[in-house]
Amino acid sequence: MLNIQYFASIREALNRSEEQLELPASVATVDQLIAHLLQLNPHFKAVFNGKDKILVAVNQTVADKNCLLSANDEVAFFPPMTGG
Amino acid sequence: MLNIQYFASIREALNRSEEQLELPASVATVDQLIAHLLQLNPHFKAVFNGKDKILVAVNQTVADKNCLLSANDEVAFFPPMTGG
Amino acid sequence: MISIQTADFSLDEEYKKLRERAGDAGAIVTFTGLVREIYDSGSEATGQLKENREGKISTLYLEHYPGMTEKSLQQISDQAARTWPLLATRIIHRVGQLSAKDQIVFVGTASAHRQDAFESAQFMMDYLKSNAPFWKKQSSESGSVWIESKQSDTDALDRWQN
Amino acid sequence: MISIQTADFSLDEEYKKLRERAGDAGAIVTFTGLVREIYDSGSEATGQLKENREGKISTLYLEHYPGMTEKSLQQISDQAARTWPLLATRIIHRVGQLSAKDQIVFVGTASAHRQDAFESAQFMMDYLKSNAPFWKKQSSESGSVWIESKQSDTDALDRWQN
Repeated sequence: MLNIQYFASIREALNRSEEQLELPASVATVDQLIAHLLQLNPHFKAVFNGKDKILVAVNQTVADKNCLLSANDEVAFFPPMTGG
Repeated sequence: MLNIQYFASIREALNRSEEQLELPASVATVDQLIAHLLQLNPHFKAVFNGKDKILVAVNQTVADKNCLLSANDEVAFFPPMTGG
Repeated sequence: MISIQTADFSLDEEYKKLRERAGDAGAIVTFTGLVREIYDSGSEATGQLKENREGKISTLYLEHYPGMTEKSLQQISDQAARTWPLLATRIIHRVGQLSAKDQIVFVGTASAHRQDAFESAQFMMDYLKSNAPFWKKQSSESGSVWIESKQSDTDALDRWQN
Repeated sequence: MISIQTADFSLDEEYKKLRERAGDAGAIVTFTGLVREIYDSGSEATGQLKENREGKISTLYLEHYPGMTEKSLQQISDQAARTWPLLATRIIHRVGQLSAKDQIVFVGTASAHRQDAFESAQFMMDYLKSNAPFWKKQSSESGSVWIESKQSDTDALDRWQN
């Protein structure tokens, strides 16, 4: 199972902090996962398209949208960091 | 009276920390004061010539050797600073 | 050494521990970040600072990504230790609910020479500001808003990429 | 605010006072300089560091120019306050007899933003190292020697002259 996590403004806008998802056969990359999530839940569209920039981490490392996914990956979506 | 002060390695080499001196008529600048001191006390020669760099302050501000002197100035000689 | 915690920290204790761990250090630099009260919603993004004149106490909520944030801080700390000859480093980042004037972040470095201590502390702070998984949400009487990232923080980080 | 003193100082107290004086600061940077034990006579001039393996405790004697030194520190502090938007600054420099591991110098800055706090603290330290009237004499079993000024400190200072 993919473990998908959402943080900060993304988490609030989607009203969920995580979800489990069987990796669909059609999904090989982060980009394809996003397309799949938008299809599953049309509400995601406003969030993912309205944001200037959404960052992705795969297994707790920032990744780009062509990153390949494996069945049990942890994928996280969040806005640019504002720590310090 | 000129008040002349010596610090750190200069003070130790000359074995004095300060002295008073009537500003001689022949002395208009720091350079001329140094020449005058060397004449007064030949021992100064080894100190002033042996040092790579001696700094001068006139009235507690670092000055160059062409700085003009007045009768009651405070003149100080010291090596490069090593604070901090 | 890194910590992510809701509890406050003591500069005094952290300094003593750095001094103890560092052995023959000549220079110890500390950076403490505090929650400011003068900016309001979105001000960090636009650079427009508006004084909160009515004296409303705003709060800051800090979210992190458990697991990834710890790794990220350890990486920053390791990278600093590889880049500069450091005798000790320390990072503390608070999370959860904070109020104006609270301490939020601590970075400490100890080195033989001041330049290394200064640069590594600055590097770690620049990194924390835009590459560590923390998100700030500011609340005031006018509502709550997630603070947006600043271009200046990305620029600050760019200095170190060469 | 500046002090030249033989007494030790407390980072904790200085930090608390900076935080108090600074009002709505977002960033407080402190630098503490400590007496190291690993260099011996003349080592600063040549860059050759020799470990004091026999464990002899070396001492440091700090001389200053009463009057001029105070003015010089005030000028450094004023110049930093003109160059960066600072909310508070603090300089303490000890004089007299010090031992290995003793605190010797403190610089603290408070500002709205971290960059200003870091840069101004670094500027003041660079200035203190080569433009403030202090002279250090190092003593060990092999004798006493005045520490010579380092080219690297002059170079560090040159950064700010533009």
